[in-house]
Amino acid sequence: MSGATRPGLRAHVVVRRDEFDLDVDLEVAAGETLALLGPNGAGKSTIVDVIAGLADGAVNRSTVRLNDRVLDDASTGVHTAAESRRVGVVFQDHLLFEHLDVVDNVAFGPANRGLSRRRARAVADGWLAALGISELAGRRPSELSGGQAQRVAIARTLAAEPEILLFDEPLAALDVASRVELRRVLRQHLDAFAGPRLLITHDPTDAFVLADRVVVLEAGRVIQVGTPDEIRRHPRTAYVAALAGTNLFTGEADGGTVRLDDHDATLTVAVTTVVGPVLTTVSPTAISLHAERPEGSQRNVWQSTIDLIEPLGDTVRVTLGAPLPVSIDVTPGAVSSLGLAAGSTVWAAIKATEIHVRPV
Amino acid sequence: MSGATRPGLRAHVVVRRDEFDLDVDLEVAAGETLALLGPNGAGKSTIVDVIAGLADGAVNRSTVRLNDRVLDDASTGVHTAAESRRVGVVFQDHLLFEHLDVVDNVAFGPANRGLSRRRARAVADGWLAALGISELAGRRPSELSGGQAQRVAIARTLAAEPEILLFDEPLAALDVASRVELRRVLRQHLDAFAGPRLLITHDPTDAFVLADRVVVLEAGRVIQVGTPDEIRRHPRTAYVAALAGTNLFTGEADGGTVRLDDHDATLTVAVTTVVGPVLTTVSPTAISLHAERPEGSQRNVWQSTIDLIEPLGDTVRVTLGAPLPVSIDVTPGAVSSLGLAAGSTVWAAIKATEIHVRPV
Amino acid sequence: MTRSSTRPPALLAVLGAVGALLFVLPLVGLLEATPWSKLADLLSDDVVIDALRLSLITSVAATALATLFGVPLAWLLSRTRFRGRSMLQAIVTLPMVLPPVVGGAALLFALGRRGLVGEALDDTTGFVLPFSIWGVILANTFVAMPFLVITVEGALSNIDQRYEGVAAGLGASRLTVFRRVTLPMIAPSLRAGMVLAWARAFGEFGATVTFAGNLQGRTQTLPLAVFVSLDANRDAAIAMSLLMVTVSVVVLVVLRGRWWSGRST
Amino acid sequence: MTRSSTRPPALLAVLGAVGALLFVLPLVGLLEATPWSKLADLLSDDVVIDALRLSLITSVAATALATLFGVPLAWLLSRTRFRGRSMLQAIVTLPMVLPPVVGGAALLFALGRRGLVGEALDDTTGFVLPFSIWGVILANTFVAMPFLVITVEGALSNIDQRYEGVAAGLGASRLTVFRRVTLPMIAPSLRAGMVLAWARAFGEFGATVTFAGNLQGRTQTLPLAVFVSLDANRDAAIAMSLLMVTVSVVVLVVLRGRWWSGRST
Amino acid sequence: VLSFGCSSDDSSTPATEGSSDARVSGEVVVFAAASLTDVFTDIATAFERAEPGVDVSLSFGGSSSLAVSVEEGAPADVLASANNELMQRLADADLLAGGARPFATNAMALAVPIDVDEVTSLRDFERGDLFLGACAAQVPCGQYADELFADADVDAQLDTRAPDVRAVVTLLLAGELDAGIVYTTDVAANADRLRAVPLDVETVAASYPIAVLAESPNPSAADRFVDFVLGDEARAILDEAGFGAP
Ligand SMILES: Nc1ncnc2c1ncn2[C@@H]1O[C@H](COP(=O)(O)OP(=O)(O)OP(=O)(O)O)[C@@H](O)[C@H]1O
Ligand SMILES: Nc1ncnc2c1ncn2[C@@H]1O[C@H](COP(=O)(O)OP(=O)(O)OP(=O)(O)O)[C@@H](O)[C@H]1O
Ligand code: MOO
Ligand SMILES: [Mg+2]
Ligand SMILES: [Mg+2]
Repeated sequence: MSGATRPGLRAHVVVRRDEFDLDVDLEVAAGETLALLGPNGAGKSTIVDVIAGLADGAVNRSTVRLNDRVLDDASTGVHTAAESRRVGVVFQDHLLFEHLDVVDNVAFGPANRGLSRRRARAVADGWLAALGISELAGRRPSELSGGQAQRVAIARTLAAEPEILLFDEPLAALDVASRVELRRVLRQHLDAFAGPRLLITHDPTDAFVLADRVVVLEAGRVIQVGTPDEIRRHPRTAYVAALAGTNLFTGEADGGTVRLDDHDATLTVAVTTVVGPVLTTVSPTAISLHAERPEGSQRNVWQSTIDLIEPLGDTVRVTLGAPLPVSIDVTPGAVSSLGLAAGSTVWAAIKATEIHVRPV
Repeated sequence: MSGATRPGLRAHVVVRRDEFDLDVDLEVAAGETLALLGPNGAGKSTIVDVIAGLADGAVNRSTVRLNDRVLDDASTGVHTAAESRRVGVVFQDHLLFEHLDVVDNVAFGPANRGLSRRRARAVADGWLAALGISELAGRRPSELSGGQAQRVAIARTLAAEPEILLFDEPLAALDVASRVELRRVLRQHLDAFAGPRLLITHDPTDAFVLADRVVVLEAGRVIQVGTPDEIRRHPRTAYVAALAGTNLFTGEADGGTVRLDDHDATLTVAVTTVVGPVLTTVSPTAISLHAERPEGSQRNVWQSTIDLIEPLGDTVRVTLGAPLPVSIDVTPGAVSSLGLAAGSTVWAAIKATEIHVRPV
Repeated sequence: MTRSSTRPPALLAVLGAVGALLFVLPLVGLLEATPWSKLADLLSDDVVIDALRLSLITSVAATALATLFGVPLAWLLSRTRFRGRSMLQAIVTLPMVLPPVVGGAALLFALGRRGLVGEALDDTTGFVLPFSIWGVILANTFVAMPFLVITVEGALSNIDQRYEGVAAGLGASRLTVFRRVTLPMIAPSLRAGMVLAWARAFGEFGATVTFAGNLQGRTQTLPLAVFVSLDANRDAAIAMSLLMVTVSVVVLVVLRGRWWSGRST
Repeated sequence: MTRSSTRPPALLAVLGAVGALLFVLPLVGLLEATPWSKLADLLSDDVVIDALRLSLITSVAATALATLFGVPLAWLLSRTRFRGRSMLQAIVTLPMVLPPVVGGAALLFALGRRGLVGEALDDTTGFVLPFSIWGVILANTFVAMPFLVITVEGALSNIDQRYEGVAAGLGASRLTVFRRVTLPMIAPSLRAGMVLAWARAFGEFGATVTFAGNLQGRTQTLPLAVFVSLDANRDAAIAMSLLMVTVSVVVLVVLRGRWWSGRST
Repeated sequence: VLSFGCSSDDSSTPATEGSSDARVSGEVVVFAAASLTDVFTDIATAFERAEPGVDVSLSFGGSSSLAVSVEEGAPADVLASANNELMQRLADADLLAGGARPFATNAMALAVPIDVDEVTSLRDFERGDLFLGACAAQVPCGQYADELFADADVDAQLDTRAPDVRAVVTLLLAGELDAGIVYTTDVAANADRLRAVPLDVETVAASYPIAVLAESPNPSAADRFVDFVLGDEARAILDEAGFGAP
């Protein structure tokens, strides 16, 4: 696709296991952060193993290039050992060395570059300070809380000065306050880091805040690629829609109406020029709720029961049940004035102009 | 506090380790879900160990009553063995038995109740179905993704039919779509479960959706207790405010102004009757951003630089730097029309009436 | 994670190869000294057949006994606290340290017909341990059990005990935890310990000859037959030694294929 | 997680206690047979002092050699794939299976003055292994090394190999991974293996007497001294056996206090 | 020259008395010194031919192992030892029925591997450049060796003093020792690889005692077996293996 000399990661990851088949093309330019999103079991961690050179050779048929080096080539059988790859990984489950204290865990990478013990520890101290965990320096990994361990793992990887950074859910174990803080720290380091960056996460905020580009994976295949904004605006599957906080349905458009595929519902839409299979998206803020059948301009009005009420900071997300499971964001005030509760009956309405329709 | 016969959990958890001192009173009624929130290292997992009977006896000085049984009594030295406590725990790191497949992991608890192997497996199959993971029945834990493993762990605990449920970050490893789904499943089981429920989480959504009451822990001490709504509305520390998505500052009120403690700023407020130390909260939607110094009724106006821009679904959260680090929610439209970007300079404004002041 | 294509570091390869030579060279020496032409004759002797049968039976029985009593003992040593525990841990190595003949004598002092316990046993039940196949099995168990106990105890100290806590939380009694969680978790080490114990029992000589005698067909195991032949018929001794090595290698290679295929990361 | 206040299950306690008896009873028997009044005299003999010194030196040296060569060998066996690997794994148990006297003879075939390698060694360097302290150390290493190799190999197969992957990702060469990650992770098993090896070397008799001979002050270790005394001076033999047991128990209890205090969870 | 005669000369049971009539039957368990393995196997076969009702079970071991076994109540009928002192210890403990009787002697030999011609006399045991071995002073074959050296006035520079003669033989066969003091029977049994260097001093002779055990389960058959060992047919077998008459 691109010139062979363009620095960055170019990987064709192919892993065939009995019940799981992974085939993904990835390209991450130097200085770019690519977020890899996908549901549990999509194959994200497997991709990390392949790039890091830790995948089981028996099922791995991948080709990986990093900058000007061929790390793996399935056709020629080339395989670079993990220690020569300069691939830095922060794993989901930390994998800190239990027999070393925190500072020695972080000094492990620097020491491998030939630094003396003292110098390597000094470097490690610097990274601990950068991540705000200097006071943990003398602890053993078993004496750390989940989040503390995660930070140490990040420091350890950064200290090894890799050519590419892979993060496998680096923020998963962090509390909400630390998360905001650490996301900022991470961003600084990502920005300061000249090589390609690959970030695996479940949290769309992480992806949207930290990534230049997002790749969405499902069941071993790429299902959507784009900037965070494109992904959010034009989700292509229910999973991506859920990620983006949008309601998405597939259906058949027929000049002004869309008959939805999986639900017993037909929506009236503003677009009359599209015919055939479409993706239909509705923002959670574009749906209104009413105690009585609403009068007015809304073309789509139906009655439903409330499945779930989730307070989300300053808004409350209401999820309706059949016939059309949609998520709706309302104000806490609306919840009390309408007397909304799980199981209660409400009327919902969408203006035709608020329904986005895209042919597929 | 309450009658000795009232069913539920009453625990006075006391653990003294070298660098960590935990002293917490917890009460969870039968049928109540208590969420335990707190930053990393607050002692949440330690509390789980104590209630489950797995804490190191050398540092544990706790007293725990469950329904009509005294599980531990530090004064009399009573200690009930873990297997007789009927305390069900889902741990942060799953701890699935690697030598058993998924269905046998889940059947482990039923088998301990004396069921035959066949019956225990049938019960386990039921739980796998209830959690939507029937297709994983034959897998080994090492063949599961992080989220899959987490679900199996939940099924295993529920299948053991405990008298109390403890969840230590049960949803931490789940993707966003599964999380919504599983939160619902969890809620069903929590609601169906007659005993007390204790939920440890970092995610305020989990707490606010699932819990009847919230206890916030910091550094081994309870710092706030209340319904999710009370906590959200009246956060008492910066950590709780961050949880609730609110800006919180402490300061000295002086009849119409509040001089903030940790920041070089004084706010004009509408309340003139309060004098002395106060908690000041401002909703992120109550702060407006402007390219030029705004004219108008706002009494608090200042210039700042943007530290961070985080798109959150349909809103964008902007965090400002000095002099007053606040989070502000704006529309994506505002971001582009004002040309907001990290590092750019903006004017911020708050109406005096939007600032809530509570004496402490 | 397998990294199949990389070479082992030179230092490890060299040291390891020297280590391997220490085992391979004596074997080659043994093979060189073997009277190949007479081998079939020497090994088809009744004495050899009897001894081989007895060796197989007693070494397997000793391994079973060592497992039956040794695993619980290892568990007690690693999971409970009692006075004299570290003393007992040290005493477990007794049969390794004691010269086998002295070990056999000590067994006689304790369990012989005139021994501390053996006398009572004889008086009450008429059962006499020494100089019978039971004596061989007991002597073999005595020398083999330390290997099992120490291997298993080490494994018990190494596993993540939180899994045992989880199992207890799921209502498992300590015995159930032991059976269904602890044992499976230490399975690879248990197998290793059993192999060590079996090999030691199979090769046991000194304690057996003293405690159980050396009667063909009754208590004469292969190592005793080798010992007897050393004086009079050296070729037969070497042939039988080779037989022992072969049996042991075959058993271990087969076990490894069957049993150990399951062990993984 | 410690659950200190609960009782062990009865079944385990009973089986474990029976297991413990198998070690304790012979020790009691030995103590009963000990000539306490003459003990001081018997043990202050030059022969005993010499033998004890030699035993300590050679058993420690053998443990060191077994570790130096055995750990890399165990690593090769568990972390690399090569032809004949499972054969070599089985051959490692050779010294356990072979009656020690035959083991000593096999060593002679290989490394004796007229042996496969020993002859060349003698011709080129004039260095002769048998009849010297080096011969004792070699014989001890030969019988002791399997314990170390097998224990360490088992531990290597048990640890989570992803940690080695992480270390490699941090730029550590395979040797560094081995030194700084693998070795520390298997430390408890390595210690157990070293203890087993030491105990076996300390008690070794058969291979030594055949390969290295038996000369007071030069090659006579405690087990040889015991054996020599068995005929003529049984009291001395028992006294020395008791000395061996005492030394071993003291060494192991002290080691456990120092070394093994670090092992946890 | 004194030989370690067993404290024999017991009055009882002349060898030939009443052997022909009374049929004996059952099993006779014979504990015998390892150095007797070949001859006792042959003698037992011959005895079973002569006494078809009797089944001889042989258990060979080092003399000290055997003595301990007997002291601890081994259910044996007969003990044939290579060591008079051990036999005496058992007699003192009243473990023998009627005392021990010598049935064979064994002379000491200076054995060398057949390809070694450097050793021509006991004198060569003073050379430091040869590898030389004998038994330990605490066991009979070592005591005899020491007497031999004393008689020849040789200050032997030994490289090993083995706890039993077997170790010396093994080392000779492996070519590790250039010369060693062993029993004549050891040289005879390994005539293809060892030869005896003629000695210019009279060699000491070891004496082998045999006895019925006090707790013999089958004393009549045991007596019969001991008589047989002392008889002519057994003598011929012992002669052939190099054992001298008592
Ligand atoms: N060692 C293994 N053997 C067989 N299957 C495996 C193994 N490891 C993972 N899998 C399977 O491969 C698929 C991909 O797993 P992977 O860990 O890459 O998912 P993931 O996207 O990282 O999920 P998560 O978000 O839950 O961590 C899953 O279906 C999983 O069950
Ligand atoms: N075994 C231990 N020895 C010493 N200190 C420990 C040990 N385990 C945990 N700690 C310390 O105890 C404190 C509480 O830890 P705990 O695991 O209970 O925190 P937590 O609230 O669960 O945090 P997280 O949200 O990160 O899981 C922390 O400071 C931690 O470092
Ligand atoms: O025949 Mo012996 O008693 O082994 O020297
Ligand atoms: Mg993953
Ligand atoms: Mg925790």
